[in-house]
Amino acid sequence: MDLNFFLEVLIGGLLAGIMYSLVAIGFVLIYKASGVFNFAQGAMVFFAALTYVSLTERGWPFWLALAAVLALMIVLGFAIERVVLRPLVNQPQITLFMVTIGLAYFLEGVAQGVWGAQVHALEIGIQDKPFSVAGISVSQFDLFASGTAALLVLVLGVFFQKTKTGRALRAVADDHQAALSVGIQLRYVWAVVWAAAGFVALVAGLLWGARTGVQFALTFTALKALPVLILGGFESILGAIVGGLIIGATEKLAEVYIGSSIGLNIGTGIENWFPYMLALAFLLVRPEGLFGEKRIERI
Amino acid sequence: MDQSTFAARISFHDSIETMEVDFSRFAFADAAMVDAFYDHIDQRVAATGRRWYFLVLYEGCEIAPEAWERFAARGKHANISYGLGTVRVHPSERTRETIRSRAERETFRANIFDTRDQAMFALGEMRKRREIIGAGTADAYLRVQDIHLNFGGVKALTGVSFQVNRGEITSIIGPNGAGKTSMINVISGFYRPTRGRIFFDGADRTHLPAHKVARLGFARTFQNIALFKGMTTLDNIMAGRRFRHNLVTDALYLGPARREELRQRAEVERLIDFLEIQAIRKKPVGRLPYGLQKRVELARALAAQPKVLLLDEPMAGMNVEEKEDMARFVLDVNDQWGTTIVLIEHDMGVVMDISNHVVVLDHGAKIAEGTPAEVRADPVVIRAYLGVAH
Amino acid sequence: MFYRLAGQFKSSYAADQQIFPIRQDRIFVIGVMVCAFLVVPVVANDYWLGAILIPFLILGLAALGLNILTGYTGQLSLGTAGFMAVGAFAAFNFILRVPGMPFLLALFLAGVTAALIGVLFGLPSVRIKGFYLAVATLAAQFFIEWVLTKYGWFSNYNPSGVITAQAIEIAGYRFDTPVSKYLLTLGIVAALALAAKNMARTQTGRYWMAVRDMDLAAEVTGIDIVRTKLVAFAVSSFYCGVAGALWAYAYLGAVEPQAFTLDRSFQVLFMIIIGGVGTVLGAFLGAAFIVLLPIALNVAAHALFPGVSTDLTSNLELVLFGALIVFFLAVEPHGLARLWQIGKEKLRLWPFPH
Amino acid sequence: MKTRIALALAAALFAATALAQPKEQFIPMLSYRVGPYAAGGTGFFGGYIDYLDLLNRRDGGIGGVKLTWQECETEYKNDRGVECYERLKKSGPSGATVFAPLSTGITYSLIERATADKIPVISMGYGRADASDGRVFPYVFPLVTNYWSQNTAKIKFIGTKEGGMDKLAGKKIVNLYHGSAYGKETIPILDAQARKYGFTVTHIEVPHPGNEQQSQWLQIRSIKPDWVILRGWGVMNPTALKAAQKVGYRTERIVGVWWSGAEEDVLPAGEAAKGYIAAAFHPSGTEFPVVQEILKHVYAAGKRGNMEDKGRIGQQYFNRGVIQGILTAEAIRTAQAKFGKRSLSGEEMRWGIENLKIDEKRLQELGALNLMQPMKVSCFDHEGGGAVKFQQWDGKQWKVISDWITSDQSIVRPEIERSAAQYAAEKKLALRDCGKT
Repeated sequence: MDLNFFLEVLIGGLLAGIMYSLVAIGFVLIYKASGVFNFAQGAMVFFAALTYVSLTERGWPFWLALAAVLALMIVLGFAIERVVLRPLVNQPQITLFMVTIGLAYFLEGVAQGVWGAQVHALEIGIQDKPFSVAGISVSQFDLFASGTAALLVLVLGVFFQKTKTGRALRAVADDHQAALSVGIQLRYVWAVVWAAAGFVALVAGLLWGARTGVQFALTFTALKALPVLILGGFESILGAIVGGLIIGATEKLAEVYIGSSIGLNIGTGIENWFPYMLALAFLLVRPEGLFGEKRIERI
Repeated sequence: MDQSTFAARISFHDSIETMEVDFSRFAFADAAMVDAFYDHIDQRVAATGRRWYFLVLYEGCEIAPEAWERFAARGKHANISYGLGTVRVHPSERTRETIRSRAERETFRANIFDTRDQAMFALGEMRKRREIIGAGTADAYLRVQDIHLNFGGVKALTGVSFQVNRGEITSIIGPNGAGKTSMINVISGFYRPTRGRIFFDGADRTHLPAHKVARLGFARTFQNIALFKGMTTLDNIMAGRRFRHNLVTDALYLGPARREELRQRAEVERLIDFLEIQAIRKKPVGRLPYGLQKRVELARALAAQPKVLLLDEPMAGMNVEEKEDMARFVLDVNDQWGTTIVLIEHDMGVVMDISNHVVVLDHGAKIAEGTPAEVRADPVVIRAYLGVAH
Repeated sequence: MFYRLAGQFKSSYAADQQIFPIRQDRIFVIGVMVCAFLVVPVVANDYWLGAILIPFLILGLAALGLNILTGYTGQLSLGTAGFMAVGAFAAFNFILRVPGMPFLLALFLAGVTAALIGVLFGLPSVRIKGFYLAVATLAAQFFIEWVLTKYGWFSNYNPSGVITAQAIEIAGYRFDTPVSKYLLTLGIVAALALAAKNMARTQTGRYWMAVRDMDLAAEVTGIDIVRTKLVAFAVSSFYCGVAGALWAYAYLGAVEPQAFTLDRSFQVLFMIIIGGVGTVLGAFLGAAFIVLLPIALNVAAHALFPGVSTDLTSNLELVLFGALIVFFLAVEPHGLARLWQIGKEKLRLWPFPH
Repeated sequence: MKTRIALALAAALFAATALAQPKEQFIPMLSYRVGPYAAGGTGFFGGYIDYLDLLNRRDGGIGGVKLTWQECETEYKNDRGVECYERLKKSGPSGATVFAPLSTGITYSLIERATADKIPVISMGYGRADASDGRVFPYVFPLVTNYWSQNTAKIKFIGTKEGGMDKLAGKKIVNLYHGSAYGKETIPILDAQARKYGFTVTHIEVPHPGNEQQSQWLQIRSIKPDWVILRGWGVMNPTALKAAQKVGYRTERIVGVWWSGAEEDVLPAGEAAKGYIAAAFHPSGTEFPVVQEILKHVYAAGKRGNMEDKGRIGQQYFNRGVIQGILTAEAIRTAQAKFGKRSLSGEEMRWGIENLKIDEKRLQELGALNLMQPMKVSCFDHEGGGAVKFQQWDGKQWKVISDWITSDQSIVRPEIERSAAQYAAEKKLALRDCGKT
């Protein structure tokens, strides 16, 4: 086995995993605060990126477009809380989950209806070119993406720790009832958290869009985030990051090494299910996920 | 010391199945003397070829320290080999303590009385109970031995032992957080104890999963009602019944499946009549008032025709009238079917009224047990309930 | 007025344990069946039979299968389409490789194959619950899709990986017209729906629902949860497998593994959520809603926005579809079956509600 | 409004036995304008409809018969496609003329139905390659070039680039394919050619949807192939080009199929796409007279065509749609010559397609010279063309870099006949005798 090649696969996988984590964080934020498994996160990624790129193509400067999309995502967050979540308080999780799929259709239709079905290039000024470190080539774009992800986690961290709203969010995540009893506006918190997820979607959309182009397929990024979520737990941002790293690295290593070692042709495309199997095997040992809290079943 | 000395101290009262052993003012000087006495007893009993209740008179009996171990071992052996139950009269303070601590460790009842008459009366009660529940021994039906239960670092139960006799109503009481529900959960197989063992009908069943425990003849209700909320009263109770069924015949609903369903339905209807819930048969239980839900839950538990019924606060949250109804049902169940009942209850009045035996837990440990009267008078229990620091 | 229980007394448990204890319900169901078997084939044209009713029935069957698992047993699954694919490809191979294989037997075996695979992928449900389980069933979805695409054997080495359904022949009769295919599908679906209803109202179904409502209580009631869950996985997958085979044989005629993607799983899940979780009727109401709504929207969009570009109308359809789903779930989260039930209760009291 | 919807619903859902309007020819459009493949769908059906619109506006239809059409949204889904087919097949005075669903899956599902209903299906550059054997598939026409023909032309192209087919021996080619039935389809043909010419081919799968290709391209880098054939679909294409850049693989050495060769496939990759080569059975561009005519008659003077975004006129999918329009119209003309200038039935249309002949002279008249290749369809050969051009992306547009390169029918035809015969055997079909028609 060529060690350099192995390391390249490993590092490439870890960095790819960060890209998955970016999407997964959006899921985690919403699930943590409102218990909703938001399948529309992929559609939000698409919606945000398409709106951004369409605005810049119409001549808007970078910062203005960014601010406009951010504002739009915040409005969207509040609108979703008002129109979708509020009537559905206390409904079963599965109903809420299906509602978010309906929401995904809605956002996809709006995005393509308003901006058209055309695909777009998105240049964010960082080329996806390799540079060499000790004989191992690493993509500068991937490093940039990882840096952005780190920054994003940092921003979210500061937001949760330092701001009043952030603390309220954490309180809600810990205990809805208790948070209510100390006077935290649950609805406000939900709206904020959806807006925050919108922000995360924008960041993920820009990075994914720069790599694959801004097109409908951005919605598929949600699928990449799912195994990360099972592994890392639905309620932990740290879990989403670590889960992403593990999934990214193992799926790449599996694709390169396992396929060929079990006698299949190389490049067998096991990447689509391998992460799920991995996560599944992991869950069997630890049903609460990597960072989820073990629940004592009481009765 | 010769055999005639021993023989004089032993008498058999056939009419009340009792062997009276008189240790009063007897001095066991060493282990050999213990052996000699018990060899004699064993011999005598073996000749009868049956089991006996023991009435043991201790007054003034002296046991040399070096003979204690022997005495305990022989006594235990006797109990296991041919005992139906033991009552003890007026042991010395030291003997009393020793018996109590052993009883605690090995989960038998101390049954210590001050006079022979009291002991005889208790013996009568024991016999009566055994008659009610039919043959068998008054040995522990359910025996919980040295149970420890930890959640992570939290100790929910520490070394709890007690026993439940067949056909009796045993109550577990204690302040909030004492570990009562944990105890029930351990018994029903829902929690696996960290340490300790559970015997049922003489067999070790510590490690059985909950559904197998249930199939042994255990049924229970829950503190926070755990009904199948989406189902009707009828379906809830039917689900509690255990009968042979299979997928294919159920799907076809022909012949055997249909007959069996109807037969079971008839059984369930009897329960419905017994608990007076005819009117809510077809109602989804989720929408029933609390008191009725409790009753349906009892019905579901009874549907399995359990040998042991575990009730976790069956009267919690009820008004006086509902409580009386429920207490009546519990007693009726015990009376009509001889079902052994273990019950957690907060209402001391109810506990004292209907229990044969009471076990008191506090902070995960057993602090007392005995008859309702004994427990009520126990200063340790009073302290625990009043929360006085000790 | 007509929906009255007065005067209907049950004198035996047998009468009370009937599949439809209320007389009007019985009459209604019989009426629907007569209509479906006798009137529809005469009245409906090929378009309705071949392009709407057949897919409606088949997806209704799949929804029924998922409802057994998710609605009755409470195990959320996103692998429905995967099990449908197993059914379709199994039926194809049984008929292809076993000479003289009767169609109905092949259909049954396809269901059994799907059931076995379903049990296999249901095993994690022993330890995993809720959304973790849902996401875990995606492993089944993707793995099955991959295997069927990867290994040419399953499609008899068709270069496109597409299986072309053989003609349906039962006892020498060829089912090749929309009417005959409709009747065949209807017969199979009706029989399986009846079986599902029977299972649901006997001890098998009570065990499922007990596990759904309170698995811990079910266990201490003596119900073997593992067994119950696996039985539900098996029955559910059997239904999905048969639905998948019918999808290939009675509807599309040619399918590729990509006909059974995650989108299809979501579609079926929508059917039971919108139709009503844990009811047989709900599966079919939901299927009708989900099958008909996009078509109706498509037809209506052209009429509603005649001057607007088709780009926009197509997207509007999607937007409306999403919005209607959100709206509907917000208004009646318990689904169409609940509405139906409420309607019946109202009718029972009408015109004197007090 | 409500009544209008109700009427429309009723009209669409119940048998559309339209009133006799003798001078109309109805063409159903199974289009898709939402979802992941909407970019292709809007372009293709835009070009298709705009060309038919051009004939109506400029010529008053074909032979005095006005062309009519109706769109039905399939969302690129098989079941929706079948529903649309059933909904539209009886529309128009003489029923639907020809279906062109632009989806392999839908095509498969329509084959038996269309054959039974006697309505032809044109699957231009997709669908069943073996349907080229018209003896087995009388109603299915994979016109112009099928996947297999294209693939042999591609190897020929690579051969010329290497300086002759004999130079291929010992070369290494990677076939990077989409993890779907479509993606796998050329594997056997490539293997056959590898045996024939002595090169080695490694097949690497990219799982759907293909928005992450890290490991595949690292493997490609370690293999160091001389050429990479990109058999992509949708988002897989730009991602592949980006990933190639990331591992430093030269884009001039990547040859895509035509589903990887539209503007939509390279634009998102930006700089990384420069130099990339793709096969095409027609070039992009607005310089062709027929496209100019469309701009003039359909779009000029504030009139509205089917395309929302006029900037996309002349791009790959649009031009492909135009070619679809030309083929449809020419087939109608051919059939009208035989059956008269009236509304044609599907069966008559089938005859028209099967006897379609478009030579250079006719292409000149149509204003489509160099846009498409001359064609001759026959009962025996439902493909009718088989040649491919190659074009290279210069960062802004596609530049044609080869002449028409013909396919290697010595490899393709036997494979088609073998596969078609297997289908016929499975279905117990008798071969049509082409001598008679």
